[in-house]
Amino acid sequence: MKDAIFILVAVFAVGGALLTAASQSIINAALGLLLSLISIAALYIFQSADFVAISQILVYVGGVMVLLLFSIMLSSGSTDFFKNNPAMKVFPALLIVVVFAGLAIYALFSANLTFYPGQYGPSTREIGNLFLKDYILVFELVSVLIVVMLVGAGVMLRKELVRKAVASDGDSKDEKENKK
Amino acid sequence: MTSLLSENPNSYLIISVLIFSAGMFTVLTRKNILAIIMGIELMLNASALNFITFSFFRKSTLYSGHVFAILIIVLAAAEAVVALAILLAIFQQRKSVMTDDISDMKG
Amino acid sequence: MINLIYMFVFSLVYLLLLALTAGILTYVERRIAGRMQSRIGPNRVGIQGILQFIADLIKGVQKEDIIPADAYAFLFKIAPYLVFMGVFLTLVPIPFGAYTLMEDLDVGIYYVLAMASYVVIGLMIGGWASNNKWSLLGGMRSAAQKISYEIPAALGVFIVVIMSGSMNFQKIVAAQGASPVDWFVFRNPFTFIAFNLFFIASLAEGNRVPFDIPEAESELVSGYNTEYSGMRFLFFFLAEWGNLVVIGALVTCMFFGGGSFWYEWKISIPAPGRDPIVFEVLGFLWFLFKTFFFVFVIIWIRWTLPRLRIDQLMDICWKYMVPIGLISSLGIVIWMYFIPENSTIDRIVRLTLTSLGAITVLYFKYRVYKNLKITKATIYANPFV
Amino acid sequence: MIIYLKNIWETYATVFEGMAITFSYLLQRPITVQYPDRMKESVPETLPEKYRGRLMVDTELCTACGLCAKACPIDVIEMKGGRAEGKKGLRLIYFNIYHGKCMYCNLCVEACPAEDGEEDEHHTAIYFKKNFEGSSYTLNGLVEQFIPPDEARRRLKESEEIAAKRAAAAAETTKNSEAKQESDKPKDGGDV
Repeated sequence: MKDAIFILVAVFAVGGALLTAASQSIINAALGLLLSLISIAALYIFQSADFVAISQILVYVGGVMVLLLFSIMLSSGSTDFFKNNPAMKVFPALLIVVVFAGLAIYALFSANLTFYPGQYGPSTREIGNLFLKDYILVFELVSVLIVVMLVGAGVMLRKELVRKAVASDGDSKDEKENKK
Repeated sequence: MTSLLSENPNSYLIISVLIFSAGMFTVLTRKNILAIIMGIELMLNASALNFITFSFFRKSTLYSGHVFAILIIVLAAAEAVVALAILLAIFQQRKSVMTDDISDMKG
Repeated sequence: MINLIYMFVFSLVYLLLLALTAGILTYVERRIAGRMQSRIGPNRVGIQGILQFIADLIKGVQKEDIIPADAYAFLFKIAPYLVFMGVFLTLVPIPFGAYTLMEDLDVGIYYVLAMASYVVIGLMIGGWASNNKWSLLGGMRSAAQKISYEIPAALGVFIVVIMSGSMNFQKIVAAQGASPVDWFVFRNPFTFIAFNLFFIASLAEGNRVPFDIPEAESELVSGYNTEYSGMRFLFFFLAEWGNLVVIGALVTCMFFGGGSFWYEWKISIPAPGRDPIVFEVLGFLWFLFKTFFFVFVIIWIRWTLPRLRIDQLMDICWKYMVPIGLISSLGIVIWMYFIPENSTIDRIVRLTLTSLGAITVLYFKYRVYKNLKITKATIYANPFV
Repeated sequence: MIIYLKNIWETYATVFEGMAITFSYLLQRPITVQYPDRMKESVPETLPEKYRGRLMVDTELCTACGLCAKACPIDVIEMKGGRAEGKKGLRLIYFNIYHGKCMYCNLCVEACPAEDGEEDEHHTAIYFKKNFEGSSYTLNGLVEQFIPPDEARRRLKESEEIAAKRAAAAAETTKNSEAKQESDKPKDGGDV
């Protein structure tokens, strides 16, 4: 039974990722990504990583996906359909990807790693302890990064700055269209 | 090692490889910035899944893998926010989110 | 396997109960709204109109399920279910009693926050897939509002988590006691601020007045659900009223002692020598009473306050609630470091805050009587006419 | 900073006030009534004395003088009077009121000369009833015919017959009078 659910979740995870890779419509790609992200959270729960799974849903589904959907909706005029990258056709890309995947799986089976059966249990307290003891520097750096990110994103989207950039940019497309 | 797929680390690692490959394919072939961001998210997720798997199956008392997975999630969120802010700023100026249309540096 | 079937049956019962409660709440809200506006409200179907929601349901099912010609049909179809699923999943870790809960998650509150943010996706997809300007605007506003107000809500939750030392709901309830002095609202000033932050942010996340900008009927033609009809429309509504129960239950758990029924009794540890079932039932009823009291307060606020403007909404969030939340989450740490639990100062503060709360209630009663005197109205407290 | 704290205080104080007001309304009896089937007394009884409801006519009292139709500024009343056998004066042939047009100005009632001498609800032939439930599913339903169409046709025929008879009689009398006049003419003609 557990395996049946696991296979279902795995199929959703990989299928969502493939939908993102292969879909011709951007909203379908976003949906595939959503499916994949939620399924990966379920995979975390299979490995007793409840805190990470919930973080995944909170940050990815509630944050990143909403931002992505926002951007898709705000810029939907020009991005209804995907266009392929002219520098990289589908076939070479596929070749690279298949070679990479083959190598990775070959490495996985030839590396002869020793695994132990996993133990289930709550993880939140241990994660908190690690963050405040071993990884305190990383924790602080990440918080600094988040502050920088917040300020940067805020500054970048301020209306006056954008307008100024448009005004100083003599032949930006906007003005070209206006002149026409 | 049990015979259950869900308790076999290799199944998680293979899923991770497949998701990473899909993300890589997306990044390589797409022209749309949004799609490239999606591909990057997929790749980051695959690596986070790897961290969790190794943390769970290598030594169950050590939770460093979880810490790194959380760091990846946080960094991915930060990256997505900045990338989408840049994207919207570009879109307001150029009315396009295709990489080819914004390859020129000025003008 | 048996476990799985048990889970399935249990969640089905939960689902039906949530749907039933949400349905009855639509009726209750309309009756309360009627009385607050000197009207009567629905009272024709069944005894005093109690079956009104079933009539509405039957009407909703009978209606044609219209999908607009230019809508993105697949997304349009699944969006209401996504929203309803998110609200329903929020109920999973909430303890209605010591044993009456679906799953005792170790990351309870965190999970609830995650599910609340997951609902946003459903609303946005619904608004976008309708291919209607108003729906899109409603969905966008809803997403912006929910994401903004998640921060104050998370700060409020943060303070509670620091106080109780766990994100598990059972442990949070056990960290409080049965009497008002032990509740987190009146524990110290910072938890009181946390209660305010969380309650207001929950109102905003539940799209309730005064934060109902996403579905402002007068500007957006009711926002993201404009194009929906029939059963799918009802699903949005079930989600909205189900959300009321969730908010009430969360506030009860986190700040008002949950189902702790009487003094020495803590919810996860039944006192020895007592019948656990009796106390389970009593605790469940006590929990429900508190929950529905908060549901009543939310309904009451809805019929009192006008809608905010969008800039006022964002001002409240970013200029008031977030700074206050940050300061108080710093303050609670300092407080807990310097003032240990059950020290003299702690007890004095608790008693003072509790009595301040009691004084507020009494003053409120006085104000109500004064208003009644001014209007020269006779008191008619019978809920039925 | 003071303004900041004052804003917070004012928010709570005003919300408190507002909630006190709405709660006091929750404790009052609703002022709406459950029209039409759950009323303690019937609605027309509660109406004021000079309430103008539906325009009615008492066909027995009416003298078919047509003053009301002339007084009406918007042609609500469409009526015709005619002679009848065994009755002095005019009798109604048809009397239609277009309720959809009526604006309840009372001019027709003021113009009506036919009174029954009693000081009750209707002491004139045309009067306003207190009944106000006049809705109808069709536009034609708003036209009330006080004389049924068959009866109106019969009366029209009768009045035409009488008119013809009288015309004949009148023609005879005029002939006679003309003859008389002719016979008188030579007498009086000279004076004219």
